[in-house]
Amino acid sequence: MTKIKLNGEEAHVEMTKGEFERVKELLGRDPSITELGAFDVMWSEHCSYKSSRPKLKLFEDAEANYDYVLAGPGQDAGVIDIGDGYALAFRIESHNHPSAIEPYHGAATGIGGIIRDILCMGVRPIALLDPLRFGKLKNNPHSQWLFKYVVKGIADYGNCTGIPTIGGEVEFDESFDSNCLINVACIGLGTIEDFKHAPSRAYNAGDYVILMGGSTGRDGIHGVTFASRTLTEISEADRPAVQIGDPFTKKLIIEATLEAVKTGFVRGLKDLGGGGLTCATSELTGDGNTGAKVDLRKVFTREPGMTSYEIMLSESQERMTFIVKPEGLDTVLDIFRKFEMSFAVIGRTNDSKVLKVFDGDNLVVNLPSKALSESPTFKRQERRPLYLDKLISQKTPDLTLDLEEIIYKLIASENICNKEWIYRQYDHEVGVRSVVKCGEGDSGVLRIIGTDKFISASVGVNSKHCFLDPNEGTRGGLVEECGNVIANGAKPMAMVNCCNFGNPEIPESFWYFSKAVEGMNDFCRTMRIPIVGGNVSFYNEDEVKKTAIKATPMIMIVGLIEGEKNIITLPFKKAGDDLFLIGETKAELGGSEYHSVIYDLEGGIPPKVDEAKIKATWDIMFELYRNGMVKANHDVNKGGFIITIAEMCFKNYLGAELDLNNCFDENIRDDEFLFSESYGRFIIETDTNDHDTILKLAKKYDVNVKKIGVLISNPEIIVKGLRNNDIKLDVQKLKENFDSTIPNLMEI
Amino acid sequence: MSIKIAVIQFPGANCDLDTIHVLKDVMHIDVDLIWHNYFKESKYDGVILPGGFSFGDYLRSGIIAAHSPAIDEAKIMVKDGRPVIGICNGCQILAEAQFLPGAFLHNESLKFICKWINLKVENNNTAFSNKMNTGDVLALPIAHAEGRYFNDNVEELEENNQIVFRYSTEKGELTKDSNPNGSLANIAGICNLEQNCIGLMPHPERASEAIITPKRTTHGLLFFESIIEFIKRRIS
Amino acid sequence: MALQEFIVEVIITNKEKARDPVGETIKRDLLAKKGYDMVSNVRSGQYLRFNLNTESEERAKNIVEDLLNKLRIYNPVTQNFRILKLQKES
Amino acid sequence: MALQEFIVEVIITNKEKARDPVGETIKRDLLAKKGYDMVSNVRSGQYLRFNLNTESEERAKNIVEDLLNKLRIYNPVTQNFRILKLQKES
Ligand SMILES: Nc1ncnc2c1ncn2[C@@H]1O[C@H](COP(=O)(O)OP(=O)(O)O)[C@@H](O)[C@H]1O
Ligand SMILES: [Mg+2]
Repeated sequence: MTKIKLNGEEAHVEMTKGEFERVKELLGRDPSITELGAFDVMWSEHCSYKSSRPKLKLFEDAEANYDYVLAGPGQDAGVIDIGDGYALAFRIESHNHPSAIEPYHGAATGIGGIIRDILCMGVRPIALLDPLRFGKLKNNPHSQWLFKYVVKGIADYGNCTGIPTIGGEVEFDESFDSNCLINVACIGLGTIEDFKHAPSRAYNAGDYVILMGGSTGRDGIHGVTFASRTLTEISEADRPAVQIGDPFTKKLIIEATLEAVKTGFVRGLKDLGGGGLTCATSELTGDGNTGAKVDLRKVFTREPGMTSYEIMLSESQERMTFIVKPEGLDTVLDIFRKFEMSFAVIGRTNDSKVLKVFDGDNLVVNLPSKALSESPTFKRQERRPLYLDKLISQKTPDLTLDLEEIIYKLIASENICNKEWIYRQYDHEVGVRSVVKCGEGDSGVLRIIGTDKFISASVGVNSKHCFLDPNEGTRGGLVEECGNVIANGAKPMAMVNCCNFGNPEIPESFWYFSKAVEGMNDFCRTMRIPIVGGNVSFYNEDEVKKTAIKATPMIMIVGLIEGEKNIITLPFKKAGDDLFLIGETKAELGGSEYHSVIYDLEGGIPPKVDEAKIKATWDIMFELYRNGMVKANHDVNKGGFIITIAEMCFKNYLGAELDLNNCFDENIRDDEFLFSESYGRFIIETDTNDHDTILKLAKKYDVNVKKIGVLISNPEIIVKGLRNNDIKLDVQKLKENFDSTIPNLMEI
Repeated sequence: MSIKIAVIQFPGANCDLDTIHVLKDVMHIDVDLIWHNYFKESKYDGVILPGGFSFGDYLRSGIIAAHSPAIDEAKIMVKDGRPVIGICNGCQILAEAQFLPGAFLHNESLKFICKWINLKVENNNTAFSNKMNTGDVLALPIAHAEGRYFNDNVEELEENNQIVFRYSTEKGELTKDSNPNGSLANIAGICNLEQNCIGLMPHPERASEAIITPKRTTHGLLFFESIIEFIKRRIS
Repeated sequence: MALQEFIVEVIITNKEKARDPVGETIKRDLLAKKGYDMVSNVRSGQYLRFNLNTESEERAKNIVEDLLNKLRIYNPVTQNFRILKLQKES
Repeated sequence: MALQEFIVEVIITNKEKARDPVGETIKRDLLAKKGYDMVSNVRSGQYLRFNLNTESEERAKNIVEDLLNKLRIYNPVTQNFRILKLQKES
């Protein structure tokens, strides 16, 4: 909070003194109270990206460098051209802080927000994904409470709006005890025409500005407070800090918006999120290089006596702004009437390049359209935390425990176990597009009806790895998410990210962000994957422990599969088939599940990423696919490849006999080989007839490919050729351990 | 003879387009999607109330939609013997409108459940099951939060042959484990006395194309084919 | 007669036969978390509050009863309702 | 002291300033369309009834208040609760 003097009175604002001076300089006068509120909100970290913007500049060239990218960073969502006249939009966003105090409504309105972002690209939202972070569940009623109601909030909102939640990810770790991470992603599909109809800009003078959807109330106003008097009679305590979502109204907004866009009369579209009407009107006109005149008395309010300040800054949910051609006004309004949606024509655009907002006869805002988006940026300090050296130097204890016991324990760990408890609550099939459904593959695969094309999407990152090394960990996250879509047969097309970090004013926290962004940028440039959007959430701190969360640069990858026959699934298919491990396994146990579950250890050097090797691995995978040689595929991550194999056995209740002789090099230990989380590996099932061809291709691409065993009909996993005794695991028991963890913790 | 079907779009319906897709693109049936306030029965041989969350399912699933003018129109169709079909939320609407006996309550687990189940055909005489055999077991998904069927008087339903479908095992056994939501007597679908109005909680429109079904089945088509067959028999 | 604003509060609960998983779950949770064994039963239900402008309290109640029945705000197959004593809101 | 059975009834609602889409929808899409214009507002909420064996009414109330808070049966961020006047069940 900063104290400033405005019109002789003392006011409290979030902005700094310097920023306030800048506002006055920009205007050449004192701002009005409504203007001050507008600047305060629009120049906040959340809206203006003032700490992160200098760093995120790295990503700016996606539109220029990739011909299929239609919209890149800076838009409400990234959009790519996937051929046949279709455009795909996607974005990911955080709703961490609201969810930490009210998990149900916080998560629900998070879904509501991300849907609006996609909708304002003019396309139909067709899928949701939800990567989540909580404290550990065991013996932690608070985590259980958050987890239960976050999932219910996502389910109730997503299900009601008829958008399937097709995937997600979750990790449980102490650093998220009081600051959970609720990231939500949405994918939209439409024609390229639809997308072109709805730029989030007001390019033309003389168009109507229409507010449509729910009514405007006092929710979500982060008020500028005056020391001597409150803004209205309504005290802070009476204002709910968290908003209540209304998925029913959202569903109608979706249908009404899409129908309106189809008319061709909509010339601009913008959702109302952070900053409310202030953000929507200033960005529409600012980005479009126009101006507008708006009358707040036209806005339909929920409560009597709302001030212009409150109307401009309200963050009431379920509202959209439309810019409509004059000749189409009646047509568009008729559509809103059909859906019984409230609406108001609140103003018109002009070419003044000034945003004028009236409260009846009073001019309450009079700003150059671009002023609010011209926030100052901060160059933040960054410093590598001193504790890291000590953490990284920790060694894996000597292996004295029984390997079978370890594996039974690992597969039941909260971070590895079955996540069915979550996705059973999500309608993941509505829309009749879901081809590879939750739990059936590494990614969610959707068909594009009317074509032989499929999209695949996966989201996640390993927070433990990122904590120990944000650069390697972020690149590892990219390998894993790309690996997930590749495992289902897709080619990675584009990436969006959601950066969840601590306080950027603390150099150690900012260092994490900085390294993660560099990692993303390096990897994506080398692998030719456009970064088409992102979101930054700072200030994720545990207020009790006074520490930041584990750095979590969430990665979402969208991929494309051409042709139904090229879809690959996870479950093993037939006894007698060969098993290959693709990619190199190194002694990389730093930050592994094995360390944390078995030794309660948080250290070691996390796995490293070698882009050249990853590239070669992907190349060989695609050649194997072209040859039709892969019958099942699952990428290797938490818990190592033995866990991967177990997961592949479950569905068809098969077993595997592994012989690891000659599969790993001399100086690597059994546990290092079995539980290593080296990036860029796959387990594939192939026909024995293809054995020689596969090894030949391995030579050609110079990729480490080892036949490690065969599938057997007996449901057990036998591992020979270790330095220790042979292992024999019961698939039934593995499955029981895998399945029971979350239900046991949540269903008391 | 041309057959025309209506799919009603209630505010908050979300399986409307999926149902249209199957009827139109897969089965090539003449079908209209109609906003609930505009629906007039006279043009149609049958009507489907699709799944979703009409009016957000606020208050109680289906209750607000049961007061829609579309329901008055549908009533005329029920009376003169045309097929009136409710799927999932549509089924809840038909129960709330008292076209069907009983009520649908919150699942026993209190959670929304999305999963594939087995459905046993109990009565293959209805407008929604005549292409099946009694005793057939079909694979269909459910996706609902309020699907627990309840009624004071099951015996009467049984006597009148109003139980059309039940949740079962793959082999057709009516066990507790195969009942996903705690429905009375494993009931998943019921009909009126005349057997032209049927409500079903699972989603046949999600089980009509091999590419999106786990075992490459297309059992969902049997339901829609039954509607057409019923209409043909009625007209001829 | 001049109109006045009345508040009518209604509680809708499931009939015993229809079960009440919400109540059952809360009870199970209470017992599981121990210390609350004195709670022998929990029932849940739905609460609705109507503000009406009418001539009298009696009339307000009648209207609410009427709309509960006519609009099936409660489902007589599975539910009961009860109107709370009018309490002047503070 | 001998234990007695008490019934404590609780109503949990969203805070007045928070939205209540259920109540709004009942009013807009049901009551208003069916001619009940005298109804100016509808709010929805949850009802819970606890049966407890305790020494006194006061104690019963305290236990319920305690468990509502401790077990997070209501969320103080968005909701209020209110305990109804004890009514001897018939
Ligand atoms: N929060 C979630 N929401 C929805 N689905 C989830 C969530 N977490 C995990 N899943 C699903 O569970 C399955 C297994 O997830 P995960 O264990 O993260 O996959 P992987 O084997 O690639 O590591 C996937 O289908 C995933 O989409
Ligand atoms: Mg994977």
